[in-house]
Amino acid sequence: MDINSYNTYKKPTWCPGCGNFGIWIALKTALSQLEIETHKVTIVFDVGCSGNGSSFIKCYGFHGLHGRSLPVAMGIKLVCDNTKVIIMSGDGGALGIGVGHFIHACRRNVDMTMIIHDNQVYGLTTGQTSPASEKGYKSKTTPLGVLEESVNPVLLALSSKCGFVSQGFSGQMNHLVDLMKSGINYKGFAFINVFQPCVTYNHVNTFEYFQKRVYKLEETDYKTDDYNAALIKAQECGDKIPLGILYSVERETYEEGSVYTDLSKNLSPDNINRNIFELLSEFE
Amino acid sequence: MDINSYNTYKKPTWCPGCGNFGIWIALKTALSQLEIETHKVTIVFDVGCSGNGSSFIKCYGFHGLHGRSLPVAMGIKLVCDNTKVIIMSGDGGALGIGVGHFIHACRRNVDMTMIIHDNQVYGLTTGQTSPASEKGYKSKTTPLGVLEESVNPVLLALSSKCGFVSQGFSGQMNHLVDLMKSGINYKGFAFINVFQPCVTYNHVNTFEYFQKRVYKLEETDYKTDDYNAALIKAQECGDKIPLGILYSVERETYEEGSVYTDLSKNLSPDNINRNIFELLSEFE
Amino acid sequence: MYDIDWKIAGVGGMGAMGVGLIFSKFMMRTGYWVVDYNEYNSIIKGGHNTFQVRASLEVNYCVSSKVDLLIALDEYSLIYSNSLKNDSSVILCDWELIKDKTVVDRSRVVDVPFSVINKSEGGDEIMKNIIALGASLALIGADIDICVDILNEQFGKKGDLVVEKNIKLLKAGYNYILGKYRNYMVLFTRKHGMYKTIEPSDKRYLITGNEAIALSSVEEGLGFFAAYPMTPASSILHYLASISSDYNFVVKQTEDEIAAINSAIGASFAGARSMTSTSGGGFALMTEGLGLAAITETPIVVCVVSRPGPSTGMPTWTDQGDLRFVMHSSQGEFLRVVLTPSDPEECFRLTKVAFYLSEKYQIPVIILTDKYIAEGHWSCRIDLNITTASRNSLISQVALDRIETYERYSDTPSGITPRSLPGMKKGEYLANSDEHDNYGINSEDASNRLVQLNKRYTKKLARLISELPTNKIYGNKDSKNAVITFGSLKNQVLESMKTNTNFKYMNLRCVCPFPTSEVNSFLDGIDNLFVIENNYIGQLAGLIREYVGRAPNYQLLKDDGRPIQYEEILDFMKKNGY
Amino acid sequence: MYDIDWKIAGVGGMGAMGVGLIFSKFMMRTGYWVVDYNEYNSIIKGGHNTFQVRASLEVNYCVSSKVDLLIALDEYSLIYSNSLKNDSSVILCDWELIKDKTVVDRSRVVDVPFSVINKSEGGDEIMKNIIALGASLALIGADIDICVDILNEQFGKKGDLVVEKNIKLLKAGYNYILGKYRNYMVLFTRKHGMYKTIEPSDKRYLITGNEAIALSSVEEGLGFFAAYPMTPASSILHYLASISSDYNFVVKQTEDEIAAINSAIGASFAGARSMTSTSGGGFALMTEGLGLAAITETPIVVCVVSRPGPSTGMPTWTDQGDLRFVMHSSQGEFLRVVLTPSDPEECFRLTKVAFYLSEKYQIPVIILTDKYIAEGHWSCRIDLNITTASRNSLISQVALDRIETYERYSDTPSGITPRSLPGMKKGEYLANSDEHDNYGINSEDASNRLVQLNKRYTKKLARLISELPTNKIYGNKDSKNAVITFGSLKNQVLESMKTNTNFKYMNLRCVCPFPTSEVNSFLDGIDNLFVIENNYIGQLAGLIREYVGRAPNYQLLKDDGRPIQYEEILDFMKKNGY
Ligand SMILES: Cc1ncc(C[n+]2csc(CCOP(=O)(O)OP(=O)(O)O)c2C)c(N)n1
Ligand SMILES: Cc1ncc(C[n+]2csc(CCOP(=O)(O)OP(=O)(O)O)c2C)c(N)n1
Ligand code: SF4
Ligand code: SF4
Ligand SMILES: [Mg+2]
Ligand SMILES: [Mg+2]
Repeated sequence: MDINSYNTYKKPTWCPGCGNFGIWIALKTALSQLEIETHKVTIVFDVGCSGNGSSFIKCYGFHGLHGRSLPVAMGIKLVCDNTKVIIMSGDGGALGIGVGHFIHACRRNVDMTMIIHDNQVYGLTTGQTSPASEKGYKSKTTPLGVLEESVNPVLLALSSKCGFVSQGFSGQMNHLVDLMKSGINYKGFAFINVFQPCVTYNHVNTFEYFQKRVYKLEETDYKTDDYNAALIKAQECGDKIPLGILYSVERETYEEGSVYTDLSKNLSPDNINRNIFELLSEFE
Repeated sequence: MDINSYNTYKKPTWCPGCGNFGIWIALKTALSQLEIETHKVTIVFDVGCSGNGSSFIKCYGFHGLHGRSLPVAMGIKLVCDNTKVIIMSGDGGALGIGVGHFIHACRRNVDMTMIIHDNQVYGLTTGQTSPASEKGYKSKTTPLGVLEESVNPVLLALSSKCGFVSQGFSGQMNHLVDLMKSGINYKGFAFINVFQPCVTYNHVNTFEYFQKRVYKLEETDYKTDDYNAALIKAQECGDKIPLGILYSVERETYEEGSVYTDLSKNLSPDNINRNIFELLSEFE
Repeated sequence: MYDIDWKIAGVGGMGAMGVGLIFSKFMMRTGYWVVDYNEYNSIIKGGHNTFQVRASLEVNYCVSSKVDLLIALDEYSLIYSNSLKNDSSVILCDWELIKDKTVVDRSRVVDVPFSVINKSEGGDEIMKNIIALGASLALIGADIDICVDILNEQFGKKGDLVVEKNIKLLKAGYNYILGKYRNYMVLFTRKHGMYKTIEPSDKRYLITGNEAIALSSVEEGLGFFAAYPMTPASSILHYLASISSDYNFVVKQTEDEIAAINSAIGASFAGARSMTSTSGGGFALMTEGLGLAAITETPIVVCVVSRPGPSTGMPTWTDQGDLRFVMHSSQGEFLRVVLTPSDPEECFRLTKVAFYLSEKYQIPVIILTDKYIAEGHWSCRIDLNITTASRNSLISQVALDRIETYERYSDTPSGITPRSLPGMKKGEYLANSDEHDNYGINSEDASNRLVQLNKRYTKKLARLISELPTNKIYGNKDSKNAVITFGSLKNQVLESMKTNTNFKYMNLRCVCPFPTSEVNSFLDGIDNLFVIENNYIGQLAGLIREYVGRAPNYQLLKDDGRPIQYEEILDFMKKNGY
Repeated sequence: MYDIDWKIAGVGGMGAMGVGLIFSKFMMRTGYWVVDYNEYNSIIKGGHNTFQVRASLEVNYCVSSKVDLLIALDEYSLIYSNSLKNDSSVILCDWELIKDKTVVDRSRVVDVPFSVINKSEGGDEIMKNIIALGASLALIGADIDICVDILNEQFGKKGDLVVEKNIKLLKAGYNYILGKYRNYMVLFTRKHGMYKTIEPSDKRYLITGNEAIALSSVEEGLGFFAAYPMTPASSILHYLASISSDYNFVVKQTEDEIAAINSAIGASFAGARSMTSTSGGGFALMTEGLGLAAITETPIVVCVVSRPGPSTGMPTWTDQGDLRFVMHSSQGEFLRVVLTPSDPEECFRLTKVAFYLSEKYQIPVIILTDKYIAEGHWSCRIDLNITTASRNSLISQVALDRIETYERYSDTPSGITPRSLPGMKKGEYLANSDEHDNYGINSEDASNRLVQLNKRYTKKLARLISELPTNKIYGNKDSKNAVITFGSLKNQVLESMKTNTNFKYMNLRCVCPFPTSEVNSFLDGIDNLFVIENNYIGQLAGLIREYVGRAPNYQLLKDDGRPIQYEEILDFMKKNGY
């Protein structure tokens, strides 16, 4: 499939050099390599610079409320088997206002793929501190430096029992494409944290910053099925930053667990007007 | 101090045998042993059976919204040095609707003590599944068993960088009193997860259930300052359940980090009407 | 015409509610019209519960403030003895348990030694209520066979032993009266009228407003339901969860109300008929989602079951204080419908209307009820298969194949643009919370904005208005006195109209869009407008002033958590000379 | 009287906004009344920005739809050439960059080769805007010394090099005109009027509505501020964060708006004056907290800066669509105040009122503004030290020591009960979201409920009403035509009244509780009511119908994200014959 078939009439409006371009191209590439046609994928976007991407990708798109992309995605997936569901969110939306949904999505394990555009800053609202900003990070809202420890997204996902936890970098396109493909193919809730430098507002976590620090787990003898090892590996986020799959195991999905209801039977025009006669007998 | 000095005119309305009685007595005992007078402690309650306790403890009490006890507590503590702040919440309030605030409170490290009444069920709303309910737990809302993995509160706290993570049981009063005292004395955000059997709705996680499984970390050679060991210990929640302090280290509190503002200077009647003349010069 | 007002009261956990419902059912099965009302506290055990039933041969609408028979399971319950209706009314209690024997007139008391009987019959502590039920049935002269049937059904799942024990206790209570108080029974029935079993002329069901909404949604093809528990809305969630696997739809208890409405919107976007339910506090968290549904033009049905606020307020009580809140919540301006059914039967009907309108116009529809009708039972007829229509406003694959490019938000004469569903070829589009163009793509252009506003609001409204449920006029249509209410108050007004017919009456079952022209012509030429509401500031009166330009001459308001009683309405009218 | 309408436009990132503000400041410093208005998109770079300034010797209120001088930083910006005011108006641009030379009349163009100059002077790509500024100053005949001062202040923090570079470019632009276009300058000033520096008669400041609210809150003793970023409210947060350490109060960017309002309520409970700010979407998440503040009687000030909805809507644009939303949000019924300042000066004053009323009556007070006044600058006088009062409705330790038991929620004649703060001996109480008794302890009792409702609502309201800000009447007080608006629309109406004085005019700065008697007497005996609103359905008109029983004869509504312009008001009045 031509990756341009995923384009809309609208050209991206991100700042020149923004890390979102890399994610955008990687996602289109992954979809095209997986031969998922535009009508076979639903992408739920958060509000943010990441979410502005909703206007640049042709698919069934849903650009919802800030922090609420996961619940929308779950609603879609639980009734519609017929589509791949991908969530694209900023770090603010996913780990700040929406972190509750993230915790519950991890333990719920609905078959969807979540990609965080982790620029460690609030981009669209012009550069405030985000929960992923490093301790001490200075911004308009924390002029003397943020006092909180930063959220560690991969550690949080692991402790919430996510079965597929991984990390990518928008500066490493091919690797990111592979990661997305693995995530999309994973049966269950797959989480990909993508470092996405914000060239306009984040002058700490730049392309160079990551280029210097990242390394690929695939190039080490790291095993991806050892939970405790993953918990330890996930803590590496200083001088060395691991890219790749930190943890991947098979877990029963939510849908598999609820086989007693065929989740996708309710979309046809015919099933209106169920017969509830039997139900009424209880109330006689 | 007499523990009855913490009583109000209202007698507890919990079901006979409820685990909340134990927590109630333990807290009053801990406060009295620490000689914290009724006007020197502010307790913020969630809504739930746990929160109904707000009517039974004399202190500065705040019985707020379901799931929002932590933000209220933070607001109080950041402006008022003059009071100990304790949060009492159900597992539903703390780990369900309010889990986002919990994550952020852990990494924020304001000097407060949070006690979860963990009955693994929604008590006050008559027995629905909670995020802490074990996978497969059957209730009115999950008649065929809940499909999600349960939240592991201590693991979650650890991964969110909480500096004091511990676990108690309302059936072990003395131990719980000690834990509460340690938590209240800890400088920073102290978290105590308390197993609190709900005798009316939770017929799985009963007093006997816990009595059979719990053991005390103090009675083993467990060290409380090893983060990775704590991550592993926190996963013990099956046949053996550790009680006591899983992790305790010194961390700079939020208040210590923000010494540049004296957080409690704004409560006096005198400081109204600051002079903003200098600020205006920027706008000339 | 025979009727009876029956009440049972006791400490929470004594089972007043349980046997109350059995009594309701018994009366309905034996041919009576039944309505019941319960009160309980926001704690699990302890506190005080009451369950009151009115049963009669003519249609009835609500319970009375007076009772013929009071069952006091404990001493505290004797406070209700001041509500005995007349000198044939009696109190049934265990006189031994009453410490202060001066609080009631001993001659009113039918003493049934619950504890002694219970012990001698080997009952459990919590089974005294069944003895009381049996005794009360004997007292009114009823036959208990049908009640035995009900016990069989009710406790069948718990095993034969439980069933037998209950039946034994029921009979023990019954026989105790026949043995010891036959004269009392004779007296009671002579004064009160003779109970007899009637063959009902039609099929009736005893259901609550919440059950009616749930049942109706299932019939309407509900595909996805998500909610977070909240009194007094929770029983919708419980009921739907209990049948979802048999009827093949998704029920999800979400982590909060935000997730509930957002996931329901997601499921609706994917094509499922979706609903959520909550009370005011949960609705507060849903307000942002409401606007999301509106701007993306995704259908959604939201049930709001009111309880007294502000804030946590009085969780287990009733009021009508959320009217303006549900009408105006969420930033910006958009079309929504607010339906206000008055009883379970109307809950059933209007839920269908909600799904129909919501899907056809691709808008949020709110069903606003209150604790009073949500948890009280009414015996009522349920018309099956009055389903409004099949799916609406969807585009077919065939149609998509035929067009060049699909424009999900293109302007149409009706304002409604058929929507595609994920998986349909050539149907891709963006559902966008930002203002958008025909494709759903962000647009900040002024003229596009006006086109979209006009499409979403003005055009749809023009067509919608003719499909809204209309409001019946009751009473003396020529009267110069007009009473208006909304929602559940209809019950008490209609009950009061059995006595007072000095007015004409309209109950609004749709308050938004406001039925301006209907109300206008209803009020045309009247002398006096009476507005009655179960809230503190009179929100409906404000709406009438706003839309019809008419201020009430008389207002009856009450917001102490209890429904306004029909006797209060009679007094109110009388006090004002009508 | 000299005045000028100046506009700069360019792609986002070209710095149109930056130099626009410098121009505004320059004009104010040189003695003019200034107001500016900007437009930008909800993306970070790219998109299109405009910044328009109106400066004049007499007081002015808003920008015009016409300009005297348009600076087009790029070709797209030439679309604004259709808004040139008259034949003395000019376009300043780099003619080389314009591909399609036919779009504008060449004779209107003052060609300044930004790129060439920039290169030759060693400027950075983003500094063309400064050249344009210099050129425009030359064109209007201004002296640039004061502008050099401003650059010094503005860029001082960035180091001497940056300052010097900017000054050099400013001068280059300036000198280019003096060299090449002196005749044009002469022409422009001859036709347009001669610019001259004036010694202002009073001290003026150039501030936005958001800045005014922030400054005022600091003066009022703000102790705690929590917010979550949201356009167009964010600059309140930014500004307060930048000064919090110097002025010793807490500013917290919370994880969401729910935490923002709840933590502010907590801080207020502990005794700090507390505020939060947001836009409609964030306010949706705060609605539940509003009721919490109300039932616990904890003071709180909430700023809502409106932008067009529904949902995410148009984040960087303006409207007045949230009026009913902020008035009715949160379950149940409670007293709240909604203030609607019209400009930065009034933002400053009413923020003081907000803190005063909120603390005195222990109620939530909302300040409702919109993007238009929140982010636009007005030159205005700021009266310092008009502070309303010291702390209010607190109980002292001395008083506590004197009483037996403290009853936080006891009924008082005023409805206001003094509150204690954590740490005070004998002041313990429970702030309870459940309905409660005098001590704050849960109560479901009917009569207690009515006492508390009466205390919290009716009694407080009776006293509050006399302390609400009153509304001035402008224009011809004997006119039979009355115009009513609220909030920011005052600017355009007053501007239009410079031309049309055929009516009398009232702008509401407090919409809730609605000033019924004031509006009533204002409308008494009029023939025509005109209601003008920046929204789609006319919410203020609805309020007037509801509270005063008067429907508008004419309505002007607009909700495309742009403020209604004063010329539109003139047209509207004229069209209707006034
Ligand atoms: C309820 C609500 N609060 C606030 C906002 C304003 N807002 C829009 S995007 C955003 C955060 C953006 O940060 P992030 O999620 O990291 O995305 P990025 O722009 O960095 O990609 C905020 C706070 C909103 N849209 N809705
Ligand atoms: C916004 C909101 N949603 C729902 C509720 C209803 N509610 C009250 S308590 C509660 C949960 C109780 O469970 P938990 O927090 O575990 O406390 P417990 O009763 O078990 O102590 C819920 C859902 C509410 N008060 N507010
Ligand atoms: S602000 Fe940052 S994240 Fe947003 S588009 Fe620009 S570079 Fe990218
Ligand atoms: S329902 Fe459970 S948690 Fe609540 S009071 Fe009863 S036993 Fe305790
Ligand atoms: Mg970000
Ligand atoms: Mg619980």
